[in-house]
Amino acid sequence: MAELQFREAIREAIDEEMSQDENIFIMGEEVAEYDGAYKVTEGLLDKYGLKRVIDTPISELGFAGIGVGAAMNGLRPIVEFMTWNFAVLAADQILNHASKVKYMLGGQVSVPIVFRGPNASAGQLGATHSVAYDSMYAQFPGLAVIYPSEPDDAKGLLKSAIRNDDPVIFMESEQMYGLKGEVSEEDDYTIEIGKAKVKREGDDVTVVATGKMYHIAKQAANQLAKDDVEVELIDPRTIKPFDIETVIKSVKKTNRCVIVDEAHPFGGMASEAGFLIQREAFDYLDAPVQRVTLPDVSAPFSKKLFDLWLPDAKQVIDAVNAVTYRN
Amino acid sequence: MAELQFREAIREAIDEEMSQDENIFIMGEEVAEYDGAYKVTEGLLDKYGLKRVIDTPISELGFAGIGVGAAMNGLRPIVEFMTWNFAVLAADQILNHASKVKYMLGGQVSVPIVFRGPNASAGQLGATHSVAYDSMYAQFPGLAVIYPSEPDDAKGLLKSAIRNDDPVIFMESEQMYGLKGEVSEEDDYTIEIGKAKVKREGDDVTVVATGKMYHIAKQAANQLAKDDVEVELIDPRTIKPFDIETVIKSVKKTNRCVIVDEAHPFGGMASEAGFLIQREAFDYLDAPVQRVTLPDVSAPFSKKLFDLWLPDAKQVIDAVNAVTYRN
Amino acid sequence: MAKEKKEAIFAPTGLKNSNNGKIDKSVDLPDVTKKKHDDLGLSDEDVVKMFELMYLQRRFEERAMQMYQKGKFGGFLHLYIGQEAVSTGTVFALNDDDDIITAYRDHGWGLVRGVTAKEGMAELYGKVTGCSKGKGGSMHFAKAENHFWGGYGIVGGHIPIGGGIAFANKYKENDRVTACFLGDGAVDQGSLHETLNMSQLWKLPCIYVVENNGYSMGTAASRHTVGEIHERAKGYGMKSAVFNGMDAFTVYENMKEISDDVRKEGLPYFVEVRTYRYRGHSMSDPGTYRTKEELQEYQKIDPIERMKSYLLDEKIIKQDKIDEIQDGIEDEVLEAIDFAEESDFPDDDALYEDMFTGTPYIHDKQ
Amino acid sequence: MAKEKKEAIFAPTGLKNSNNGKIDKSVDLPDVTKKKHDDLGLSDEDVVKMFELMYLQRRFEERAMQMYQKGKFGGFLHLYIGQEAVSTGTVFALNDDDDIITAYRDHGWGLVRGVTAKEGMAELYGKVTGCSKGKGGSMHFAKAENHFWGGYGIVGGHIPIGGGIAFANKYKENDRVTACFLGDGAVDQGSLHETLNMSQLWKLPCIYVVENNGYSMGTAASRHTVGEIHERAKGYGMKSAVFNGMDAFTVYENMKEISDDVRKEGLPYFVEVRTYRYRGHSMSDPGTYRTKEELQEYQKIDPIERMKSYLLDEKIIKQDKIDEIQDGIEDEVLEAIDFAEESDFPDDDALYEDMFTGTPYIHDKQ
Ligand SMILES: Cc1ncc(C[n+]2csc(CCOP(=O)(O)OP(=O)(O)O)c2C)c(N)n1
Ligand SMILES: Cc1ncc(C[n+]2csc(CCOP(=O)(O)OP(=O)(O)O)c2C)c(N)n1
Ligand SMILES: [Mg+2]
Ligand SMILES: [Mg+2]
Repeated sequence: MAELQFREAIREAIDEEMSQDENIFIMGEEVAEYDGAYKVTEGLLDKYGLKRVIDTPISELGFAGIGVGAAMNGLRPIVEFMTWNFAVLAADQILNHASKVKYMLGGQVSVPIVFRGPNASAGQLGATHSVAYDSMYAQFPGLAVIYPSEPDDAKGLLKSAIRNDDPVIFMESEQMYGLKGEVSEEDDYTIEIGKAKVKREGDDVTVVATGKMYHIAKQAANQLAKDDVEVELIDPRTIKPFDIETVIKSVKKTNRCVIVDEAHPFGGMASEAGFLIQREAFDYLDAPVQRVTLPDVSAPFSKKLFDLWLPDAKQVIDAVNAVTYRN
Repeated sequence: MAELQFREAIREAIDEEMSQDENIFIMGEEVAEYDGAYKVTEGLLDKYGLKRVIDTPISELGFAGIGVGAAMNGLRPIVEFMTWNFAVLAADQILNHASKVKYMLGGQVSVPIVFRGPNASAGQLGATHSVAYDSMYAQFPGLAVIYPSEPDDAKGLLKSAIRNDDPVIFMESEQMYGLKGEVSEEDDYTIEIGKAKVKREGDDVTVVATGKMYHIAKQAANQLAKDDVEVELIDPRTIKPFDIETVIKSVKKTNRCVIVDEAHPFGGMASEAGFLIQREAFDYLDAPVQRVTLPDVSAPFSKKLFDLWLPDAKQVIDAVNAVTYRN
Repeated sequence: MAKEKKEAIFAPTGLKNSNNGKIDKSVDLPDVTKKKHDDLGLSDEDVVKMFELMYLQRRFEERAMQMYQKGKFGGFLHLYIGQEAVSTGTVFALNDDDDIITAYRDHGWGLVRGVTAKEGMAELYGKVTGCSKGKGGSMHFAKAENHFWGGYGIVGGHIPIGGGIAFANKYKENDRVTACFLGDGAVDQGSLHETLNMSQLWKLPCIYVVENNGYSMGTAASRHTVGEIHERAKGYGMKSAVFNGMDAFTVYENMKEISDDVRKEGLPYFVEVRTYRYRGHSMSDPGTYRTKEELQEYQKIDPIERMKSYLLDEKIIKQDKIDEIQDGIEDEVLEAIDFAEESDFPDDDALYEDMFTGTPYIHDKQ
Repeated sequence: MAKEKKEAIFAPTGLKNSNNGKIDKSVDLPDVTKKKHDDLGLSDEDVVKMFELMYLQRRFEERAMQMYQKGKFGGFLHLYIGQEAVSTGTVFALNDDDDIITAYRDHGWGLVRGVTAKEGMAELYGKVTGCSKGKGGSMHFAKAENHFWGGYGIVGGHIPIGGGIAFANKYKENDRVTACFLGDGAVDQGSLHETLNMSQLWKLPCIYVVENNGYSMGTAASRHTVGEIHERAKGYGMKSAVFNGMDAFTVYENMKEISDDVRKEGLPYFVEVRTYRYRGHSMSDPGTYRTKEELQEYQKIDPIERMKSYLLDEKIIKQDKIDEIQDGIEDEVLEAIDFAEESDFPDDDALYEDMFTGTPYIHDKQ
């Protein structure tokens, strides 16, 4: 195992894949000469040259669409959005084209493309730079949505995403790029898309969380362990396909579940998973499924308000207390 | 009561509001000289003139943004999208601007704007013209989302939407424009945004459905009544604010619930409502909440596949049978 | 500096609000080429083939319209009738492995690029034998193996995709040129601007061709877009051209020259082809936004009639051969209808097929 | 027609990949105006006020930068330093009730339109006394009552909003002109194209001004956008101008003429102002995409130094008065810092406030 930063794990995945398939290229704002706004693509231009590492204008709709067309015509683009907040401008290409072209042409084309970049908030960047978009994309057929929490997951899943023959939404976090973690040194290390990972075993309550929220949930789990509440912590890693089987299996053991979601409450991963759990494990639940999410307000700038806004370990503990009737 | 088509009810709402507030104008593709792609705005140009009924180029992002700016600067725009599928191009203006500007400027401006147009599928129009977007917009703070099922609701709610001082997403259905229904002739008839309506009372099972799906659910309810299963049919009418109280009250009576949703399954209104019901009425539920939705595939063109794709009364009946353990 | 006040007006007025009941002709046609077919390097057979192709498109759509009106199939039906010289001149000008992509008015494009009448008609009927297996319908004809990447329903949505196809060709250094066709209405979409800028900046071998048929649905071009469309290229320093699209030779001559230039220079081109659609935008269009006289003026210069006269005048073929061709095509179209009628709908399972190339994933499949 | 093969390259190369370690200067400055202030109709007091305003912007940001580096507040901090002549010349040229909107590099714009140093600094600190109650931070300065509609963080997102503000002014026939400022990077967004087309078509009284400061983050203008920016107007038949933005008089003269024209003719204008930002894109920018020499060249023609010399040369005020002004502004900024430090953060309840003007609705509030 090597200790890598999250950004390094992502870079390794891109690098390894690019080195073994000429048809892979990466494009996005500042990915080349600037080495990436968050240094994820550092060094790739030097290694792969101007043909395969391409700076784009600020034209999210346009370059996403160029990516889709290039994918249809035999290439395997990795399209970086500086953040997913800006990708809203490209939504038409992702929702109306990348995810649908194959089906509407009766299977005649494939769109092997990865759209990636940081998701959700990154500190005090205000309302327009802080939204978690994973659940939004998961609503639409044809898109895989990956939002890993640790470098190892990021590397293995991104390699699989790049090899995937259909469009993948891959989400990262500005705030996690510097996070270090052990990463497998296995040759050609890939992780199957759509498999949750039980990252901590426990009998008392199932907690589901990915991305930044996984780390919040982990804090809460450590805290709760001191009170002898043993959390089974599941990181779905991919929002879609969502590995509900792994979650249900755990809930059948713990009989209680809390979902932590970085999105606003309405229709996020938490509500989807919660709905499925009550349907599939109805007779096993000793308490209703609870969720911890952002409130239904936009991101405020002010540090004080921002800290209130973002879910924290205390809220997770409260929710666990609720489902375990400890409060 | 007057019998009106759905499109007429919408037109009356717009007409009545425009006649009493000079600052209201309507713009969109083909709304003026063509009398509306679906004849919703027929006659408005003749009545209100070129200043207030405005044909736009096919520039969804641009004219949505012009609407937002005009709203900030004192007008009350009604922006028609030919369908919500095309509004994906304007998502940045709706999600990153209309819904957020007020908050991020500390309350200095208001954005009293209505974005409206037909939602979801309208027969065999294929993958890019058939998506239900109500739940997507409901995910984001600051947006009210209305999706009525009957002319009376449409009129009363659209009038309220136009008077609302914040952005409203108002969704219709091409396939319901010709649907006739009794509409209140009350002077200045408005309906409060965010109030569900119990449209049929029953003790056996609560069914929640709006928009086109309301009519499917109603068919199912009529069918089930023949078998002595009395459905309490609730039309939320607004997806957001979602009137969960009314639903919970009903579920506490019937102890069973089926939600019919025109969206794909992941994170739609059905999953949100289902989540809330299990949380708020956990001890009252005699069966898990079930949902009927589109499958997680894009809309096919072929009539045969399309009919398979769209939820129908049979599926609703099956779901009711499941929650009532009749199968 | 006070200016005279009159009621503010935004969008320019159209037929309905013009004073004299007339509007300026919605498209002004540049002159057609004076060259004969052999000057253009076209053989007699080529010209006959051009005629056949144009006539096939025409009859295919006329019959499709009848079937639609009889309720044989649903969905939208946007007819290309009147614009056939554009598709036909273009496919002759391009190499067979050059790439073509267009919007939803795509039947003609399919037919000139190898979608058979049968495959096309079956697609309209939503049958499994359709070119897109019945999944796409009228708006999504395609024949990817013949480098026709299909029709697209989101106005402007396929423009960057066209750029992307060209991007891949440049990446693979295969010398293929891409031709991306769009309507005058699509000119107003931001995607065009973004794509033109990147295409010029990145030197993509792509021709962006606006088929200016005078209207975006019910809105005359001058009511939705400012200036002359081909002049949009100026802001990007992109080469541009404007020419008459009611004559297949003119289209051929220009598209040949342009595609040669793009192939050689590796730089994009922006083209406005002036043409006219005879039918409504789609089948439900009452057409009150234009005068009957305007329509008739264009019908008088019908590209198919023109080609027929040319064939006769130049004595390439005689009337009886023309009749024979026409009858043959008529049969072909009628057979296509029979074929479509008799073909099967897709299996139920097809609902879940063709979503994925790799591992399929359907959330919460019941 | 086979062309010589060399490896395909897409984006133009920058400093890092250029052969000689030099790139063309990223912006070429047109000449400054030769007119003196009185020729331009500016009084001595106006010029002094211009100097004060520019100096205020400069010192406000220099101090803000220090505070940021000390960790006093978080978020992004995009400094306007170097570009102050643009904001300053503009507000003098416009009427006070003309509307201004800009992107996230907005501190200067706030300060020239009545956001006080205190309100501005408090906003950076996220305090309730900030111009946007601490909800917006650096990117969302605004003073709507003074017709400054704010700073916006989505590149290109505020362009149609600017058009909409102008739309409402035309609708209300109030003779106000809107000036919508955007960066050279924003020129590549589709929203610009859509807005320009509609503005010309609908005759909106709006000036779209590109502050071309040579770079979009680390990308030189010539690497992200083709041709000369001001020439984009050509495709729309829109009036356009390009001028030097390193001199407040030049900005004033041009913006005055242009705003007069827009007010009189009721037609939009597209403007490129060439300027330069001295600091990195934001605080985390290492700046390796440009040479030190290039930066120094622009610093040599600093607009504030130029104005100072002008004041002295023209004997409008003496050095001691200049010192006094500078000291006064220094105090104002330091007081603003104290004010920001001492101000309260918003109440917890504020999290839920300012989302709605009408009935508030928070889904599933816990
Ligand atoms: C983004 C988007 N907006 C609106 C529509 C509805 N619509 C379909 S075709 C059309 C007119 C397009 O006209 P033009 O581009 O000139 O093509 P033509 O129909 O003349 O071939 C409109 C408004 C759409 N399909 N997509
Ligand atoms: C839609 C969008 N894409 C990307 C970004 C990230 N971003 C912020 S500023 C910027 C550069 C903009 O440059 P320019 O328009 O020239 O303005 P300047 O910074 O020079 O004032 C980028 C890429 C963004 N905020 N919004
Ligand atoms: Mg057209
Ligand atoms: Mg710039």
